[in-house]
Amino acid sequence: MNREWLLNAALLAGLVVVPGWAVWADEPFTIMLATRAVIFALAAAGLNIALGLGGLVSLGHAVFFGIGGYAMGVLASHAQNYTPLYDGVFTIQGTKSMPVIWLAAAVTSGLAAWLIGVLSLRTSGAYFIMITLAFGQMAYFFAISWPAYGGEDGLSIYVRNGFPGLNTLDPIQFYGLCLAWLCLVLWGYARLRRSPFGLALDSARQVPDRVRAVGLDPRRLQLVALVLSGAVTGLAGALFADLNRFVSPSMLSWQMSGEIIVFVIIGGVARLFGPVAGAVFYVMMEHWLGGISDYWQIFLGLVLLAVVLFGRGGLIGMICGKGRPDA
Amino acid sequence: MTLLSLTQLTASYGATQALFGVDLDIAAGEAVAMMGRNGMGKTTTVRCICRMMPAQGTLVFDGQDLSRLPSHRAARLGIGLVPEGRRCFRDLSVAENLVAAARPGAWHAGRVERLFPRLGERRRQRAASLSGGEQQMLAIGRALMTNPRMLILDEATEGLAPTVRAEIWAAIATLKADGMAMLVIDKSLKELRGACDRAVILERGRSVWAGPMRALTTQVANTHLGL
Amino acid sequence: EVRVGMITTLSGGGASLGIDTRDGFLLGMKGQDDVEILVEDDQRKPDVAVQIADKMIQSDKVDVLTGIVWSNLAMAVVPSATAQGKFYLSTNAAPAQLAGKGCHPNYFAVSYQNDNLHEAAGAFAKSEGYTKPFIMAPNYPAGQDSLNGFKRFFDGDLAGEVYTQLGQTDFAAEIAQIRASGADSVFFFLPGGMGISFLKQYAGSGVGLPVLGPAFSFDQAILQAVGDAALGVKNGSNWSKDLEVPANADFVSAFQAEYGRLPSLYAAYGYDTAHLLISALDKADPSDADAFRAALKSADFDSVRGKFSFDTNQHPIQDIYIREVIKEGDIYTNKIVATALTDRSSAYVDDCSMK
Amino acid sequence: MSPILLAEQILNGLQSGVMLFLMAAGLTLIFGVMGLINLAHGSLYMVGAFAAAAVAGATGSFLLALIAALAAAAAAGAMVELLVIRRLYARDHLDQVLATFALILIFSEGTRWLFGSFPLYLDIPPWLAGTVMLPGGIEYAAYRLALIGAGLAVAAGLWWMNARTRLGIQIRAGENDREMIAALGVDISKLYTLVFAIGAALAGLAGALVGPIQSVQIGMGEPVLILAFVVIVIGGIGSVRGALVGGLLVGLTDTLGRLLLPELFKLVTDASGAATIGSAFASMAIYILMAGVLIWKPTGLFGARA
Amino acid sequence: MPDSVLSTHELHKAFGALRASEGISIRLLHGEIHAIIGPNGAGKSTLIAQICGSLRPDSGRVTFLGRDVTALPTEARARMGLARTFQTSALAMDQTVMQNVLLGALGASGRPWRFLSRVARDAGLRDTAEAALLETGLQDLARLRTAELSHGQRRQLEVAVALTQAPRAFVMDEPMAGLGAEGSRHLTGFLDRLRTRAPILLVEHDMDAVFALADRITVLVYGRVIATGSVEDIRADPLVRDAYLGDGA
Ligand SMILES: Nc1ncnc2c1ncn2[C@@H]1O[C@H](COP(=O)(O)OP(=O)(O)OP(=O)(O)O)[C@@H](O)[C@H]1O
Ligand SMILES: Nc1ncnc2c1ncn2[C@@H]1O[C@H](COP(=O)(O)OP(=O)(O)OP(=O)(O)O)[C@@H](O)[C@H]1O
Ligand SMILES: [Mg+2]
Ligand SMILES: [Mg+2]
Repeated sequence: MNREWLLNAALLAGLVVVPGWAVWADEPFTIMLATRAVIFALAAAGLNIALGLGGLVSLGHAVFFGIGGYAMGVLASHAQNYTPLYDGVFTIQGTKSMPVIWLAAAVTSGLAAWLIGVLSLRTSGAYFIMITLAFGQMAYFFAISWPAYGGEDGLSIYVRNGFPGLNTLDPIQFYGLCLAWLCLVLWGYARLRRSPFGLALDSARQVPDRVRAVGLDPRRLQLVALVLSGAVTGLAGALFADLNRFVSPSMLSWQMSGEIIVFVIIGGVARLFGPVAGAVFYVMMEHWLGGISDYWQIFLGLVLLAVVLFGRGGLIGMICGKGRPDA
Repeated sequence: MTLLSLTQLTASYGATQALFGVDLDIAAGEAVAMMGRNGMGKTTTVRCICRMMPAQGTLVFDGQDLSRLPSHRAARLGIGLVPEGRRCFRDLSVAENLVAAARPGAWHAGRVERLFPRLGERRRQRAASLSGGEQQMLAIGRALMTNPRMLILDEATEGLAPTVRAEIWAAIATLKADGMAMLVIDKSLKELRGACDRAVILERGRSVWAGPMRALTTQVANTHLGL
Repeated sequence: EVRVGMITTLSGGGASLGIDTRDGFLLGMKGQDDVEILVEDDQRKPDVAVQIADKMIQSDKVDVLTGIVWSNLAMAVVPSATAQGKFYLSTNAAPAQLAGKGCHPNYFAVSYQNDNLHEAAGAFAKSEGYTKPFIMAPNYPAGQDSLNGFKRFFDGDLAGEVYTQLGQTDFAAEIAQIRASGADSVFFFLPGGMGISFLKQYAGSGVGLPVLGPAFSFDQAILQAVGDAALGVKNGSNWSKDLEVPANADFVSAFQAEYGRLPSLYAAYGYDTAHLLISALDKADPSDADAFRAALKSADFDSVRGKFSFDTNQHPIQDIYIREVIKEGDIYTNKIVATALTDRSSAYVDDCSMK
Repeated sequence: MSPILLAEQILNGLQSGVMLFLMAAGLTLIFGVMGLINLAHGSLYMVGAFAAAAVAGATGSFLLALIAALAAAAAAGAMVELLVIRRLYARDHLDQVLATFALILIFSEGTRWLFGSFPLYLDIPPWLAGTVMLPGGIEYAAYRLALIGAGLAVAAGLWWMNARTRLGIQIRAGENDREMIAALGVDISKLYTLVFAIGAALAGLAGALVGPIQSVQIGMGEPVLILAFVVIVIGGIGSVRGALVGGLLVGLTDTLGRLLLPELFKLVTDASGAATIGSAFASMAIYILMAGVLIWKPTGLFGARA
Repeated sequence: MPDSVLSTHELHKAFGALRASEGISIRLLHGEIHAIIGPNGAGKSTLIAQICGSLRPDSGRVTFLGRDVTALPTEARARMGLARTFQTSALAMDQTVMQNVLLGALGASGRPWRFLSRVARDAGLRDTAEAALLETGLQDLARLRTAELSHGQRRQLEVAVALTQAPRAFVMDEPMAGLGAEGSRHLTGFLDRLRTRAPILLVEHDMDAVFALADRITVLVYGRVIATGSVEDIRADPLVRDAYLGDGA
């Protein structure tokens, strides 16, 4: 328990120190990689709410990631082209303001999560995995063939969106925003886990019959968890789109969903810093192994395999031992 | 001849030690009762015998060292288990539950159904939808299908109607008369007295008393079992 | 010293295209010791491509980027790279958006404009006197562009127009539609494995109408996997290994000597891109952007395609041929049978603000 | 639209359904029996196709190629079970998902390393080439008819094994309570290796059978994997009958959707637009079907449990 | 009619050809322990499932606190004050004993939608939970993981969770099963006191406990009620002796 706390602190310190060093050494790419890792960690932390606390193995979280991305892309492209987003009874303009975009991303992806949840939570186990995958695929194929926002070619936003008082084009400032979000969400996760809702949700995962018998509706608990989870992942999607200044249907693909799950699992399911450890590790591996040979993915596969075989409960479990860390 | 012999058996669940030294001997054809309050390590002992968890100490069945064998090899030596909580194969029918365990010998599905006619009536039903008592019968029948030399019954009458319970005690008596060795865990001292030759009492993971059934006086029962 | 960053697909299912691009380019750059070339794998993921581009621009300080195979990756990288003042030379992908409204002074397509090969097929279908072609492509922007490209030069009736799913592997349903449609010919654009699957299934279906397609599905690397099913099929291409141009003969033999296989389209584009780059570097340094741009624009190099020049939108003006798949000994390959379009530029040149 | 076209498309739908079943059969076996979400199933499918292509290329015999595919995939499957999966039974399902995800990377890039990046050649054997004339004037590819036959044979064999043999019953028992079946004297590890090998062999067979009419290339397994998952989930996990029905449903929906949806949209918009919108919906059709089935029956058509 | 807390009217439920409930009408009165006994497979758990809402009857009604609850879901009935224990323990094995009881208290409080406060710091919930543990004698095990409990201890925990729910009626499916002699005796005494708080519908095979506790007994055989009455009536009933009790009792 103590060891995990230390590890978490070390990870967090790393996320502050390394980019700081990169600024000093003028290594903008390192900051970029760190930003990528932090955003993935945020997306995975979102998933961890559903997966770790709620036991909901969603293989469709790319939907929320992508919706967040498109919320940014659509709003910013309309602002960029000076065309209104909606011009009917009232008018909605595009925007290049990050806070507004974040709100839009979280709300739309939360709504999507609600809709998908209402339909999917009738199922459980492997069926839930697959029905979320199905919704993911629907969104993906829709985005590919829907021409309005570029279809499979995606949507380029040439300049990063703005945040009052900051120069978001400066890599370290944008990184700071992303890190702040990650910290906020992790704090929320830590609180959530020990909250009344967290307890009820954890019980809904383990013994839904019992939860019903004490007067709570496990499905509603899980639905709320999924909505929170989707909103956080959607927010990560908006940040990711801003990082690349580009959004495309590949953000909605099942491979993306798979990667988000992988981050959580290699880090450690239901561990507070599991998503962080997983995303940082994955991004580092991708970066380092990428140079080894054309067949570098073999090594990536072997590394992942080693983590599963030798570490119970992911990297954090490997270092800190087994067990659900609460109580 | 000793069939099963445990000496100074110890075992743990992760960091928590559950057994601190259990001694137990069962001779061929003998029925031994294992008693003790809740949580004293009866089931844990059974799990060790069946190699469902690792244990230290000597663990010998029919002259063979069990402690290195995987679970299925131990079972094949002739240990039949009726586990605590029944653990029938939920998605299999009654008949399939029996077939899954079958090994050649005197016991076959027909004979089990004669022992428990109710199982015959429910032959095609999914085990998950059987009543508790029916599941218990199935668990006993399933263990018999392996044609064991020693039967372990862990709370085999739990949740049974008095009539059925009587049937099961009768069945246990029949099996014993046939020469089957048995380790019986049950909360009914009265029935155990009738069915078993000897008794062992566990307390906090240790065997604290062992002896012939008739030596189990009210006083012993009082101290160790809280009767 | 000049730095060139190549972003291309080197792992996963699309790797063969990227590998050929890289090999062709590196062959062309051979002996250029003052040019440092960085090659990275984009995994065919747009976000990875963007990040590699950012890295090459910010950390490695490259002057020129090149190598992207796929349109969607190009759309992710090119606008921001050129906006940051870097030059991008396209070895393959050249989507409509970047040829028209989105054209940029620092962006040069060396290969073609995406629609070109489809336009050639349309023109050829018309000149062959087909009256009812059945046309088919996957349902995504490049697919929609391809059918539009075909229709641009084929203005007659169509027997059918079908969009398949991207990544579809079974075409029995489309083949049955072709059979029932009363078509007299078939045009398809099905990139990668889709094309292989279609051709094999089409050959086994007994439909037997003449087939037209863009060169991608009949490229050197793919043909061997299609086998007899491809024999006789006509395809539109701006390059062929039998093109009688001295530079081309040199290229084909040098490539074979270096890598032990026949070059593909992508290798040819890579090779041409290298020579364009060398020709421009001979005249100017990329740090002098205007001079370098002018040098690139003059296209003063020996293209393996023969005549080659840039239109105002900096996409090629070139001849586009029709090739037929033949068997040379054990090897399936193409030979040129007709010239479909002469001095073809691109449909979007007027939308481009550069004049 | 002529009745012949419709009839032919229904036949095509059935055929593609049977083909999907072939891919899904091994997956549902492993998934249902061992509770293992084997993402690497698509890789085993690819292994089968590559083995077949290599052997067919070397010997020219399609039958040898099929045998090689079965053997290679079964061996790969058994090896995977022994080296990796076996250590993960006691773990969370998610660990297994991650492990099989890692295996995809290893298999895909390993195959690329062995065979190169270019697609391989595998053709229909001469004795199954060409078309046959069916009653009603439908001209149909002989090889596709053979595929239907092969798929149905596999279905029958699997059903028999699962429901009628002791092996099948013990496997299903192990699925409910692994520890208990071992305590009853069944060597469940050996059984699982066997099941995994059988499942893998089925995947390999599917790959080899499909190879001649599709592209034998790296990554060929992944789209198929998703479809196969859709199929077994619609049918109900672990149910061979479900996989067959699910396969047919998906095959028909997909084929007829591709034909009919664009026609439908032609009623409201121009031909070109209808083709795009129609096909956009067609590509979502099977997922809509799947979501619909699961909302209606949360454990699939023939599934008993989650 | 004396006002009953919980009653069923002509419940019917069939599983295919098997009729598990055939016109069952029973009543649970204030302050009483009403035992349901019957052979295995008689339909006792099925009846409980219908009362608690996890199984829908084919026909018939369930009334709780004067209200027809037949159409209400389980959780709504629980919120009205119907507390149950399960025949096979339904406990969150990964949680501590304390957390399991806290869940009961949380359910009863009806305020699960609190996301940022610490559940363990909620004094109200804690008090309820600790009281329940104390009453069932589990107070020393509060910090153990539930998976580490023995079978018997888990049975006690089942009861403890039900206690937290501020119940208006208890429905218990074989709470004695798995308890040792000592444990059974303890629980018998406890249930005896509990009846003053809320009436108990008790399904049990432990006849010693049933005869010691029950005010009334209903005997179920093959889905039908064959007898209802006081302990003496039932003991003496030849039909019951034949179908259930045998000669031992
Ligand atoms: N999975 C487990 N993990 C940790 N501790 C356990 C586990 N199972 C049992 N224990 C502990 O081991 C001790 C012995 O348990 P065991 O189940 O053997 O008792 P028992 O004598 O069979 O009791 P009962 O009569 O209640 O079934 C108990 O104190 C229990 O808390
Ligand atoms: N879902 C179901 N499908 C089919 N039959 C069922 C189902 N649930 C229960 N049954 C059958 O209904 C009968 C009544 O079962 P129930 O569990 O109510 O018995 P019970 O009286 O509680 O028995 P016990 O005392 O053994 O627990 C049994 O024969 C059982 O097999
Ligand atoms: Mg026990
Ligand atoms: Mg019951």
